[in-house]
Amino acid sequence: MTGKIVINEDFCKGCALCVNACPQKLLKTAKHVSKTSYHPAEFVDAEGKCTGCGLCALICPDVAIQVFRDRKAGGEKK
Amino acid sequence: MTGKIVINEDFCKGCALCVNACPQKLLKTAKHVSKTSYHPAEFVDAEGKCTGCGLCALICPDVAIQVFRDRKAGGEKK
Amino acid sequence: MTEKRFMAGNEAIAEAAIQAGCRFYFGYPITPQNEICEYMSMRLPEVGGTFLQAESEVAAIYMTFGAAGTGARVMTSSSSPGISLMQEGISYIAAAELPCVIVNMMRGGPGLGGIHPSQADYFQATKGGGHGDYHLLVLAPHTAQEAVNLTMLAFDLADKYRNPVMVLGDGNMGQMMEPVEFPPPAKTEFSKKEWNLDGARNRPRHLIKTLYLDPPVLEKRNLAIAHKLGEAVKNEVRFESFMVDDADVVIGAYGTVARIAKTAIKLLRENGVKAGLLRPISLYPFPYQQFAKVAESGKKILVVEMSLGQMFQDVQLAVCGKTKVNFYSRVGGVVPGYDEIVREVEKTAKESG
Amino acid sequence: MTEKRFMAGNEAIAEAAIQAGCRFYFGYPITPQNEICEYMSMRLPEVGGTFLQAESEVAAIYMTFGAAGTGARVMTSSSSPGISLMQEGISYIAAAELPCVIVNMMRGGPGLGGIHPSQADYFQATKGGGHGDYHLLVLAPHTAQEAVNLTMLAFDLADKYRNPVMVLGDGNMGQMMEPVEFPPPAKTEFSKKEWNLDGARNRPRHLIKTLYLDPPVLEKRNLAIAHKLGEAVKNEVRFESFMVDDADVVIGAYGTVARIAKTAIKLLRENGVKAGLLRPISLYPFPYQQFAKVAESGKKILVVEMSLGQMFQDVQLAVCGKTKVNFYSRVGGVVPGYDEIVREVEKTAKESG
Amino acid sequence: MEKGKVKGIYEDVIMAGFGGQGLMFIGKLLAYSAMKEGKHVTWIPSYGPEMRGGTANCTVVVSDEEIGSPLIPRPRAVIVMNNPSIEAFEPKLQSDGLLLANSSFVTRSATRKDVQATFIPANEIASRVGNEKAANMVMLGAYVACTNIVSKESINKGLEELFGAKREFLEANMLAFEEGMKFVQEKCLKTK
Amino acid sequence: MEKGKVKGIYEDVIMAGFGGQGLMFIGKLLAYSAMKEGKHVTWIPSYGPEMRGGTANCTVVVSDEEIGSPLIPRPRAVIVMNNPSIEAFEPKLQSDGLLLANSSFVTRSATRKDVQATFIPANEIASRVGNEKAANMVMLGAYVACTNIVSKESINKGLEELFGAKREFLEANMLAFEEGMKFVQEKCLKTK
Amino acid sequence: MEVVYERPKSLFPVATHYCPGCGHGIIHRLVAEVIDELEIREKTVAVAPVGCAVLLYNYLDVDCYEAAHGRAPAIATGCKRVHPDLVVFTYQGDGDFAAIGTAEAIHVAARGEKITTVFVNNAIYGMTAGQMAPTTLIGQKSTTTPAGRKPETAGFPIRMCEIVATLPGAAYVARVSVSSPKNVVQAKKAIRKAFETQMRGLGYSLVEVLSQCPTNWHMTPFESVKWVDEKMALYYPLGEFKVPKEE
Amino acid sequence: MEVVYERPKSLFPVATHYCPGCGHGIIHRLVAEVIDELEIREKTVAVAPVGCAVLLYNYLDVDCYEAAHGRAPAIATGCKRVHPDLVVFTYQGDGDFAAIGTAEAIHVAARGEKITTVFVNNAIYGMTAGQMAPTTLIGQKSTTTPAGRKPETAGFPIRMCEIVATLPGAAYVARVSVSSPKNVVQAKKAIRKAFETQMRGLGYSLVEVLSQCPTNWHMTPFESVKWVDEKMALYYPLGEFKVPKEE
Ligand SMILES: Cc1ncc(C[n+]2csc(CCOP(=O)(O)OP(=O)(O)O)c2C)c(N)n1
Ligand SMILES: Cc1ncc(C[n+]2csc(CCOP(=O)(O)OP(=O)(O)O)c2C)c(N)n1
Ligand code: SF4
Ligand code: SF4
Ligand code: SF4
Ligand code: SF4
Ligand code: SF4
Ligand code: SF4
Ligand SMILES: [Mg+2]
Ligand SMILES: [Mg+2]
Repeated sequence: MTGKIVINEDFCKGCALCVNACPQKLLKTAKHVSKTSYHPAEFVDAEGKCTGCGLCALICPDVAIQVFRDRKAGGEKK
Repeated sequence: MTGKIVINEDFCKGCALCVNACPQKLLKTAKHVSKTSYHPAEFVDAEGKCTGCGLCALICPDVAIQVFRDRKAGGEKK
Repeated sequence: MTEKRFMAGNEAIAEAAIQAGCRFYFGYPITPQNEICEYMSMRLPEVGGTFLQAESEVAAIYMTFGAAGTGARVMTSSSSPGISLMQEGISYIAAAELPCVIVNMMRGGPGLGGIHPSQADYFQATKGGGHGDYHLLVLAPHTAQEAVNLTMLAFDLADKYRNPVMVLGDGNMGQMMEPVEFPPPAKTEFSKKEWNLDGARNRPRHLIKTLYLDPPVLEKRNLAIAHKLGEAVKNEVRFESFMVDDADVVIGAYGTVARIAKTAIKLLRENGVKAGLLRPISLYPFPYQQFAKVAESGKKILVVEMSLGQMFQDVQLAVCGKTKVNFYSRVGGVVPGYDEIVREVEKTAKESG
Repeated sequence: MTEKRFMAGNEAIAEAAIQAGCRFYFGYPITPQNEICEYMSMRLPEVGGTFLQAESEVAAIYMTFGAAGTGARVMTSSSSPGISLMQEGISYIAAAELPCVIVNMMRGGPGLGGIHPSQADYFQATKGGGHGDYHLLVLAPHTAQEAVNLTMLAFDLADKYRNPVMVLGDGNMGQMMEPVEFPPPAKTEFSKKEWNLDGARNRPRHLIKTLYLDPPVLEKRNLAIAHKLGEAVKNEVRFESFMVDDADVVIGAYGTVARIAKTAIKLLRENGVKAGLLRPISLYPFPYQQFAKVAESGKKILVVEMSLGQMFQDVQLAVCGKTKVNFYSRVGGVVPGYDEIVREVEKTAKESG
Repeated sequence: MEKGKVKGIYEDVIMAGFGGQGLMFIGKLLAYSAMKEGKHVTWIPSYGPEMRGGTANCTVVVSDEEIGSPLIPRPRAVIVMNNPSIEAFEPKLQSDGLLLANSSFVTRSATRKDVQATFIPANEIASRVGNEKAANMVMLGAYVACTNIVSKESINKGLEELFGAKREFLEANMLAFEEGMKFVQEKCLKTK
Repeated sequence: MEKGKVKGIYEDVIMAGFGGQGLMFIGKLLAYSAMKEGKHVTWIPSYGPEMRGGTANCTVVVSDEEIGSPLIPRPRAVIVMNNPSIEAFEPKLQSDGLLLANSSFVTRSATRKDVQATFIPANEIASRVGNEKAANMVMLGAYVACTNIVSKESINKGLEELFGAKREFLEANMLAFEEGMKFVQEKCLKTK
Repeated sequence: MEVVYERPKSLFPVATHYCPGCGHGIIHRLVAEVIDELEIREKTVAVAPVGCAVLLYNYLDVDCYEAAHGRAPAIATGCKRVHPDLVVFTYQGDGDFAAIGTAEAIHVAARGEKITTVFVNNAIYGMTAGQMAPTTLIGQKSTTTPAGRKPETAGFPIRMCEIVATLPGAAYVARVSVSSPKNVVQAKKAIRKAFETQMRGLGYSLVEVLSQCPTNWHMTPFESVKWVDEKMALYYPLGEFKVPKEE
Repeated sequence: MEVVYERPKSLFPVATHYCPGCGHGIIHRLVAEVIDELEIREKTVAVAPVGCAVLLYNYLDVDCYEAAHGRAPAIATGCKRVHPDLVVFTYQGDGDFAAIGTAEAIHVAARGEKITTVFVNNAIYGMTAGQMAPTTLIGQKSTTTPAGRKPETAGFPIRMCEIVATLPGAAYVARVSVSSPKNVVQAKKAIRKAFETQMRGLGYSLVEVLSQCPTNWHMTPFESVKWVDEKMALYYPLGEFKVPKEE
């Protein structure tokens, strides 16, 4: 496992742009409705495929995604 | 003599642009003052050098110049 | 009579314009009157007319100027900030004596303000927000049906007086849906005027201008316009007198507030308070005499307005100290409820005259 | 006292602004106030200030908005059509509560009108030609020296009330040369305000806005501004009472007309007619009480104005039927002569009260 | 207006909920249908800039007389389809007023004792008859059943005229409407 | 203002002519010089858009009291330097008023009998003393000689201050001014 | 002898209010000649600007509007939309077209409005007596750039043809001058093409004319035409920027 | 693990009012990141538009003006002239910048005003719910072009970068989009360059951002980003139109 993300449900509006952006297909739209009454994005990475590439965060219009990466595995913080 | 011009002193403001434009140097600024209190342009063509080329009329901002030309000598009315 | 249609005020005004023969509309979107634009963009092509979304309200009012100069029936519409941008153009149109109709669906101001109903552009509309001595004729409907009728009237008055006419509503008026009927379609061909521009074919050329560098000449022009407006002041005062005759307290209100006042009056009368309503329909010319009459008869007056006291001044001018005039207002997009009006009328009724 | 300088009204206003610490000017040329622009373009660089010729009056008023938002002393100027174009911006500046000075050297209107003196923008200036409930403070000088003093005062009032202040003159006032003196230079550093924008260094960020989508919140803002203006109404009424005490007829006039009236009064008194002048210096707030007092004392009033009856309405509001108010006007750039005023006062004096 | 103070036919109602719940539509439908019955009607929305997720509402007045105020500070009835709406409008109801809440979204019960509250699982009911999106029609059915302000037939016709041809869609909506009527006819007393 | 009606020092004058004849300048110079003597002054131009060939005028008032009207419907004196100006302003002169006309341009004589008319060949005089362009100063000299409203010295100083250094230019102008004074001192009666 | 040049019929036989040598007079004449040649006097509508040419209608014998400063294109649009068969043109100065009226100028072109603009660029505000125009050259003195226009404070002169030519709605865009008989001939050709472009319904047409303002440039007329050639035409190159494809 | 991406400091930790998928949110974030990276939060002044982004100041923790519709460049000019050391930028929609504010947009560039504009082109009037913008594509439906935009009546879409790039006062002009992570990276680079251009005193800088408005385009967010790439970017080519010379 080299990366992971945390989605802030208070900000997420369920636009699913991250879902389409993740090269690893680790994101999907949740069944449940958030407090703000959207179906938020959900990070499901059972196999630890997340690279911490940050593409999901790059496209997220609501700055709802925090990205983590293993120091050794990834490059510099850019 | 192939051409001549008539200057309308009521319109002429003595700007002298025609004076500079005439290739035959047939125009000059008059000594006298017109009704509208300008020194108008004066057409002096003792030797009949005017070709009726119309350059003076072309540049005249006050449409003060009428141009005549001998039919045989000049081209078509353009 | 035609069938009743269920329409929002904005749509009703737009359709009324078309029924009145308006075939040209120039405007720029702004809440809460976008539906006028949108309706026109849909409807005008159907009747062979032209809808054009201008690049700004400034452009819109001058496109209106241009079309009006041909003698065509033309309208523009906006809401408060957009109407402010039109002030120069409105002054020009009035000066050039061109007929056109301008709709202002007022929203809360000043500045960007808000998008909810307001009546705080009354001074601008009636006294002249632009420069110089001119006046718009100003009509203020209080129901969708009246919006239809007054919009159609506006075109006729504009032609009659060669003066821009403003239909003054507010966000409420624009958004509210009600049944409306359209009177049988007016004629859509308008006789050529003696002044309109359409190419100087077989006639001396026409000229539409407002510059008169010689003060005495400009003075004459000013006085001619004033004279014409004087005629309108004589002929075009419109108002509704609602239960005024036996009233002890007469509410002065127009537009949205007036119809809320009507509910208040019903409630007040059930409570035994004799209230009535004097509702200016034309804000310019203003029904000064009617208010004066109310004042002379010793009734008390309560002006209720969605502004900090604009029509109030005209009522004071009319009343001229002959009776007490109270004032109640809500502003910034807050619409006074009939319960508030009931309370204020009761207060006024109790005050020693 | 400093030495007398011989200056045109326009130049005097420009220099007064600089003396008052104004270092930023944004404007667009228009007759008859071009000399303000031109003077500023020459003088401001000398004092380390900025002159910028805007692409339009609309841009000029918003550049003024921008500079005012920093807390700097800033001015713009124009004449009637240009001021109409500024109406949206003026409403915004008032709504944002930004201090600035706006000069209107009125010319004949409506439309392009003429370039000669007029007072037909009185309603626009005092009632609010823009949208929403706001008011400018309006000062109307009648000599070049007073133009200096009131321009300097305008900057102080703008800061005190965080409200735009208009100096309202006319073509005459701008073109006429007279001796003027400048009071000792005011301070040119102004303490940082709690609201100005200059980068959020070591403080929470500041925000200048006018949008309040929630009506109750906008209502509160409206009332706060109204309250502030109420203070100005209490404190800032300015007027000159000229030979009023023993007068039988009191002329109501401001600006250019008022000084002509002074000559008329001298002549009238030589003819045995006791005339006086009540001259509003602040047009907003208007000296209602002073006119009311004149009316109560039984004197007749004659309003003389270069408009078709604008300040006249305010005088009527003040007088409230307590005395007869006559009206005389010349418009379109025609300035009433003192001989005309003499004649009108004599007429008024003879009328049975 | 206050109950009892007005003679003749008169009803007013505020309908409130999330943007997408179709409250604007049932308000218009109610007003339109009543208009077709020859009544005076007004429909007025709350309006705002295009911002998602907010709570929207509209007010409908139906009367046999000319309508004064289209805005109702103290309504006779409210239809609420989410929690913010019940918070906002329950307190405004007149005494003895009608509170119709969609219990599929409204998770609390009424706090006032002086109103006639009915909780209707409108989404469940609508799902049951085939289209969850028709929950609004369930609520309208309930309202019409309680007030009788307009006939079922008028609503039916109104639906057709406003919607045009989509037959199956209309049916689902009418079904939902009828289920709403039934629900209250079983549960609550008619107010008129 | 009407002669005789005002106590103390008071004069007003309208100066009119073609755009380039320097009338605006002598008006300013007069007012400026009087100001330097401690008097109240106003100078007001007719103004218009930049159009050539028109007739321009200005009005100067000098007084020892605060000045009311800077505009004078019936002036005590007029200086006219072309035909349109005499047409325009002769009729406005007060009875007994001063009409100073530049006869180099004004080709008709006075029509009114109740005014004090003096015709001055200002351009010829100015040419004679070296600068035809100083014809305006000749007229000013004539006016000052007739009214005594300001001293020659003040005009001299005023010229210097308004013009700056150009010595020879100043001299020509002062010379013209003096010639103008002389001309009237010989020809006309002083009015004061 | 035969008359080979005389006053065009569409020009009233009156003297203008322009200063001696002013370019406006030449440009008026060219417009009138084109109107005469195209025989459209009875279907032409002119929109006069606010600027020295505000009195255009005193000279041109066609139906005329007097616009507000900068708004001629909007007025022309209103007129043309009512009467698509008319030939509508605006006549505008640089303050009018390139300062206060920038938005209207750009958008009339963006819309491809079938009107023509004769844009008289004299690098100065003539009517208000010599303030900086948006087209005033760097270093040029004006009453509001008394030390010469400095780009740091007053910005750079604006080239309208180059801007308008980027817009698909513009069909014909050209810059000419009236500084010499040769240039006058070119100018007339361009104005004629512009009108023809409109009459063929191809879109918006613009002719920018570099024009002398001897008065506010403080030059003799002859100096001023030289200045047009030697200074203005350097920054504002003459030529056609966009021409309609021939059918 | 280490945080490699988190909310920029200059962005208040609050949810926005934008619709799901709206490009404004991304662009706000990029501006905030650039402000953080350049460490200019305490000397930045933002001028918010009238449009969906009117509430920009609810999200960006810097000194802010709320402008009138279209007038942000004038306000920014007024501010920058008082405080040349500040970093002043306007954030404007297509209605704001390319319709009502055209004159201010052109002239702020012509003056070479040292400010930056982030111009959000979503080909629609978002805030007023979907009317035609000056940048609406031919054929695109909007509430005021219900049958799709027709150039004969509604004119052609306007390309602001191309226009502004013709002006000497403009130092940096680029068009980017936020339709994909890759484009977002480009967009941020451009915004950063634009701010740097201003800070280096080189002149006016403009970044046009093609941005999705799923709501008024009546698309899902994913459809909308595809539409940006497939339709908008054809008419509005991405790229740098003008870059300052390197010292
Ligand atoms: C709204 C408005 N602002 C300003 C003016 C004043 N004004 C009249 S003409 C003009 C500019 C003239 O310059 P230009 O357009 O270049 O025409 P030119 O006189 O040079 O031919 C200005 C600023 C006005 N009449 N209206
Ligand atoms: C003077 C004025 N005219 C019109 C409006 C109404 N209005 C608000 S935002 C807007 C356009 C918004 O479109 P855009 O600038 O493209 O921004 P977006 O919402 O698409 O981001 C309009 C027309 C206004 N507030 N003020
Ligand atoms: S960081 Fe990259 S791999 Fe991980 S969830 Fe986001 S897009 Fe997918
Ligand atoms: S992109 Fe952001 S807002 Fe959209 S679904 Fe993903 S986390 Fe939520
Ligand atoms: S027609 Fe030609 S030759 Fe004759 S005067 Fe004119 S310019 Fe000279
Ligand atoms: S060009 Fe015309 S106006 Fe000028 S001097 Fe010659 S004839 Fe006279
Ligand atoms: S000021 Fe300039 S543009 Fe105007 S008429 Fe005179 S020369 Fe021509
Ligand atoms: S309407 Fe469009 S631009 Fe506005 S917030 Fe929604 S998606 Fe964004
Ligand atoms: Mg010019
Ligand atoms: Mg947009």
